[in-house]
Amino acid sequence: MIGIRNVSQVYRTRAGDVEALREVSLDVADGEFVAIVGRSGCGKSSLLRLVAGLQTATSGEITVAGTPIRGPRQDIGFMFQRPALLPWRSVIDNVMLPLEVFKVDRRVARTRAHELLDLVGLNGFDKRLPHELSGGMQQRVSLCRALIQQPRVLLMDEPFSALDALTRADLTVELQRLQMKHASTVLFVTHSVDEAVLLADRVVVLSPRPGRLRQIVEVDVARPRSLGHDGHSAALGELRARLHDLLMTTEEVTR
Amino acid sequence: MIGIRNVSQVYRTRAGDVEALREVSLDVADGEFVAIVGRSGCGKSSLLRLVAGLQTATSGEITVAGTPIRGPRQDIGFMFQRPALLPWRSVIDNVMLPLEVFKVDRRVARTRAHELLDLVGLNGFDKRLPHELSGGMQQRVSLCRALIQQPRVLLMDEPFSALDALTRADLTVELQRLQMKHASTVLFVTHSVDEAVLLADRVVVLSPRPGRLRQIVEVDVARPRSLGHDGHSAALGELRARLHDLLMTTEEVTR
Amino acid sequence: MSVTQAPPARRDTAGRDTVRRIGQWSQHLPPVLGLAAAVALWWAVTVVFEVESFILPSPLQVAQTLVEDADYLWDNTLVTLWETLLGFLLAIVVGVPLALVVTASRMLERTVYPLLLMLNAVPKVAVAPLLVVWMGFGQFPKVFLVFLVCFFPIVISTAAGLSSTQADLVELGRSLKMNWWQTFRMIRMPAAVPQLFVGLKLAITLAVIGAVIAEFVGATEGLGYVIVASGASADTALAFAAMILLGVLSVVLFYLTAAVERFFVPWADRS
Amino acid sequence: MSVTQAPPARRDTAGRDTVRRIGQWSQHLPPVLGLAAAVALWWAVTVVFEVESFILPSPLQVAQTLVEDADYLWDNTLVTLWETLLGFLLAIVVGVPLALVVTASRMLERTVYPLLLMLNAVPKVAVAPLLVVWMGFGQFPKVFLVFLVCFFPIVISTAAGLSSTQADLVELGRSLKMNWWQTFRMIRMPAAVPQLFVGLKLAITLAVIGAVIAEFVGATEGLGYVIVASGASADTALAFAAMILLGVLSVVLFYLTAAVERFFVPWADRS
Amino acid sequence: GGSSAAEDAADGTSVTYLTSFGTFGRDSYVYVALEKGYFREAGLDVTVKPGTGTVDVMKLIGSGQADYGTGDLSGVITTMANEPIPVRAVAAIHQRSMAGIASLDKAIDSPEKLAGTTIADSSGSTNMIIFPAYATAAGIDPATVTFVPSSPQSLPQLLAAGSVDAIGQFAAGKPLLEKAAGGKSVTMLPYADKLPDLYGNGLLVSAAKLDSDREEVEKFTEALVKGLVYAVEHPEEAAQLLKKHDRTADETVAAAELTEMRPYVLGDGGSAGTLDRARMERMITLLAGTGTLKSTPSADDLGAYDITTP
Ligand SMILES: Nc1ncnc2c1ncn2[C@@H]1O[C@H](COP(=O)(O)OP(=O)(O)OP(=O)(O)O)[C@@H](O)[C@H]1O
Ligand SMILES: Nc1ncnc2c1ncn2[C@@H]1O[C@H](COP(=O)(O)OP(=O)(O)OP(=O)(O)O)[C@@H](O)[C@H]1O
Ligand SMILES: [Mg+2]
Ligand SMILES: [Mg+2]
Repeated sequence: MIGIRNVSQVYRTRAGDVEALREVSLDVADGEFVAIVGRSGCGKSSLLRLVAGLQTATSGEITVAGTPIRGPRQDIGFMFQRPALLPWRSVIDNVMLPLEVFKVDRRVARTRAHELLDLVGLNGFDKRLPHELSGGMQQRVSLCRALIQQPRVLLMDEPFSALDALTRADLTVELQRLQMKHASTVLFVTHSVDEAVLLADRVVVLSPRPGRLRQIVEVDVARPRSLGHDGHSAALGELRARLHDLLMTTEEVTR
Repeated sequence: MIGIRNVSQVYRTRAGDVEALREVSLDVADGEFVAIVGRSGCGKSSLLRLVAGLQTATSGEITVAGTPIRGPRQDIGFMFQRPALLPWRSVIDNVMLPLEVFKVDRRVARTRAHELLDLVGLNGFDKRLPHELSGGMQQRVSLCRALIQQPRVLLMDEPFSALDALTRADLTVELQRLQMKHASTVLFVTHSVDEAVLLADRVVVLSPRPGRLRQIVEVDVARPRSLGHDGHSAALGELRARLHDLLMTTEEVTR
Repeated sequence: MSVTQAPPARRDTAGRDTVRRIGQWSQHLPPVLGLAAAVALWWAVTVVFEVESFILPSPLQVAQTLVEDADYLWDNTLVTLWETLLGFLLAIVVGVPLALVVTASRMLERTVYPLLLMLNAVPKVAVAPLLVVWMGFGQFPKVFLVFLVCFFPIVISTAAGLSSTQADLVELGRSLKMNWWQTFRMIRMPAAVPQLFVGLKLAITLAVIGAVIAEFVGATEGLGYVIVASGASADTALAFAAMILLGVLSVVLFYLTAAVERFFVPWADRS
Repeated sequence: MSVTQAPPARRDTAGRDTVRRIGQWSQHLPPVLGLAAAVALWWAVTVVFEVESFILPSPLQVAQTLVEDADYLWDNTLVTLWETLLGFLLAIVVGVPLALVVTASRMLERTVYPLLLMLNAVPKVAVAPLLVVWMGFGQFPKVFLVFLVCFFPIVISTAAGLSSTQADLVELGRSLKMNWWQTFRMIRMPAAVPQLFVGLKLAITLAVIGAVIAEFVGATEGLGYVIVASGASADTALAFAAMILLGVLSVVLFYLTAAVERFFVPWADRS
Repeated sequence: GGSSAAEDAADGTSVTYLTSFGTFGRDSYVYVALEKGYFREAGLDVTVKPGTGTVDVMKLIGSGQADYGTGDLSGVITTMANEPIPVRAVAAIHQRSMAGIASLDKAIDSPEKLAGTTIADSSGSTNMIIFPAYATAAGIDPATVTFVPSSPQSLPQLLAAGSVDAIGQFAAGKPLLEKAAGGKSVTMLPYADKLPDLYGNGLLVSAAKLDSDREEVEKFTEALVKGLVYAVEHPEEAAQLLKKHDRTADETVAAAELTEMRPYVLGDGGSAGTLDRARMERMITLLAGTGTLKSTPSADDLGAYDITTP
């Protein structure tokens, strides 16, 4: 579904160049859920932005569903690292924005938006403006906006970073359910190893800047998974420890 | 050091009232490190803003160092939930801002800023503008800005939420070291139970909105603590599990 | 601190809240006081320096004229008001789309801006007679001059607003592959509205002036006509009375525009 | 896609980048083409409608005048330029602090704004003769009129900029207990600079007009004087030449202001 | 402005003079007096500034920004009736008013043809003010004519473009009008035909100056009138002298204007400059008769009649 081939990204700024990504290659199958972990500043967001067609790689090529990416596409949904809500729109109108763009019937859109808001625990807040919400609530609105699109490819940049453990656990379950239902392909950036092993089919570990592919860890555990009970299962525990070690050691381990 | 007495906060908006905090009381001793955990939207940020004097409680009283809070004070440092960097200032100038306000000698300020930037792994990025940084890097700059003040009271709102495990572990250690060195009193909002038990003397658990004091958990483990080896110590493990259960169950448990 | 009260809004309104609470009546005190002070100063100047009335008539003389010629002045004020509003609306209708065109591409900006600037640089007083030659003595050349005077601030402000949309929001639009019109309607325009209103507030004050300048030439009514007509016979008090009405008109229209702004963009007051 | 290249800036510059890459020379093509088109249209109008030259001289006649009277026109342009710049600087020096005062408290705003508006509403053409009566025939009344014409846009824009600072940043200032001056210097002012420049760009175009209007009365040099004087000999071509120079002056000053803006606020182009 | 205190042997007393309107040929005599050295001989150092109409000139002199100037005497009377300004007339530049109605191609060559026409004129101009008196004298109903105020600069265009039937003009403006109208012939209907008592422009001086330094006023008046007479006698030379000061001036038009002006300046018996009290009184009565004056000023408040003795 997603093909990333020898992608490098160099940012030129007044204060000098920054090499964000170096020769990254990755193939993601249709309906696969891939988590990306790596140190802060290693180029995870850059990689997602490249796949979304928001910027062009310095070198290398990216294809989605067989066609090279030349710009944004409507079958790719992107949840940004920052909420990016429109300050003049109420919560519900923010969530409905993509469907408005795609010209979906307003009633259908409203029903779906309400369902999603209920899902993330924001019922009752639909008429509020973004600045009246807490940080975590804003992030959840942004999540709803990404989910309402039901895109073939969903790119998520640290979607749960501002959420508490319980909300996070709930949403992890819901996200798995939705992904299985719509069979979307997901690229998911996270700093939480727990989240990665719970959600992903494969976890991609990037090395510190410049981001290179360090290792890909397969998560061969049956779904749906949850932190609750089987969260402490041996298989998951082992994977968690392995990823943890990978992230906590700085030396290079190439696959 | 900090006295919070029967504090309630109600926000009035066009779409109706929101009760964010209800009758919260808490005493924090001088040099104590208190972590606050609770569900998203339960009023953690509101509580910090009240202590910082950025807004006035609907009812109740807050004192810091014996005097009631009437507005912001320079001996209270606040690290916001969002980075809030000045877009026209370079990284180093953003970090030096508080010392510029306090009229500290520029050379001293610069040296301290460089030390802190090294500490958080941002050496080499001092001349860049905020928009040229990744989300986690921006958060670290904001952290440096809060730390450079060396205030008596440090209020931190999810300071590590955008950071990877390794950076987070490093900073946890550094923050402990700095807090012990300067003997500052810290109120620390976090969603990570690990962080809470590693850093705090006491962990305050707030109930879901309206935020009420649900339980205070004492962390009686010798410092410095770290996730590395003793991180899996029995005492910490037990506390973690207890906090986890507290957060994952919704029913009320009053202390 | 025992009653339930609204928290300060997230915006810095600390000093303002205090004022608000004192009560509605006190809202109107400062402008009234300011006005009174200005009039007092004016009076003092005419008395202390014994300024002759052909240079600066005293407030009393002007007030007298305002009362005596009330009907006449009121009729002429309405004429000017009407021209101002028509021209202003025309400027909005033309200026906002033009701003859009200008921000759509750098190329267009480079082509259109210099021409607009040249056009704008021609002193409107010099244009007024030409407009009469081309369009006759009716209302139309007046409305057109108002339009000429105030479309430029609208274009500049709106263009500035449209091209300074927050980067996140523009990117959101791009990621949804919004077409140009959707980006404009859902993101750029709402984001530019506060800036648009800065332009509108400036434009409305210019519009009043434009109407008056237009009435200097080829008019038989309107405040501008009153000013020239009275100037020709050195009726300085009448001229001043007309100018004061002009000022009042300007103030009223400015605050009306500000009120419309508050109605349309309540959110702009916060984030 | 094999060479290292800069990524697009975070701002939406998609369409603009393309243009930039084509090369430096093509930057100047659109305005030149636009100008050529305008001149061609003008020519066509004079030829097709057989417009008599006292109503609209042909571009050729005007070009001839521009060449023949180059020295004379240049000297007068310099006079106007000088008055414009002085008045403009005066307006900045007075307007920016005034904007500060106005935004410092709602009370002050309520007191000062209506007065400013009244002052601004007086048509400047009507003021010009009065200024000569009060201040004589020198350069000062001209500079003062320029000041009067352009301080208001500066105040309004700067005030708008100062009072729309992003909420986070204002709060940062409050949490550091910055005093009023620090908040202004470190937060409000830098944040308002882009808006200030919107005001300055508008003001500079008005300033040129103000200088010309001032030169209509009691002047013996300057482009405004040339325009009036050419009326005495029905030399419409000369009047048009002066107006074209006026336009060029306006365009040049506008783009200079824009260049200063880019120099001072490179960051405004991004976030 | 200058003052008699600033006495300087080498340069003379500095004074400021305002033309009636701009630097037209009809105002060029001041440059003649300047260039021919008449002012220097009188011990005066004169700075010339272009004026912007009678009322502005009066205000500038009244406020002390200028010492001398020229303005239309009908305008002076009307203005003084509304608003006393400390200004006095000391000489008449035009012995008969040059005001009149201009039309293209003999369209209006007699007063009868005025009925039902639309006339553009600069607002508050003499032509518009005196029209009722003229109409009465010519035996037509003033109410049948519509006046549209316009700016002075646009009048030729309005006429040439056919926007109006006629425009208010001074007789001296005919050459300029013909040039502006692309060579079409222009017909003037001068008010002086029916209203022989009306003066045209007069030399104005501040009342204070007249009181404090009468001698200087006499010298200035004499020098200016000398220049005036020389200018209408030698129009081409005068036009060249004007050109020296205003390079935009059109010498042909300026010379033609002076030629047109000649009979109005010299009057019947070579009495250039003289201002007669009795005529002034008749003028006041005439204007008061139109019913447009707020009060009736006395001739003594308007001028000094012994500066220019015939
Ligand atoms: N300015 C405001 N206006 C109206 N309501 C507000 C405002 N700020 C916060 N709230 C409301 O108050 C409640 C608590 O918000 P707060 O930001 O304190 O939560 P929080 O515990 O920090 O949450 P999070 O973990 O998501 O950051 C929320 O329900 C929010 O909607
Ligand atoms: N617009 C830009 N201009 C210049 N440099 C940039 C830009 N965007 C990102 N960078 C640089 O590229 C590197 C990677 O940034 P990126 O945002 O992809 O990191 P990340 O992996 O998402 O980090 P985080 O976990 O902190 O969000 C960083 O060093 C950053 O400084
Ligand atoms: Mg990132
Ligand atoms: Mg919060």
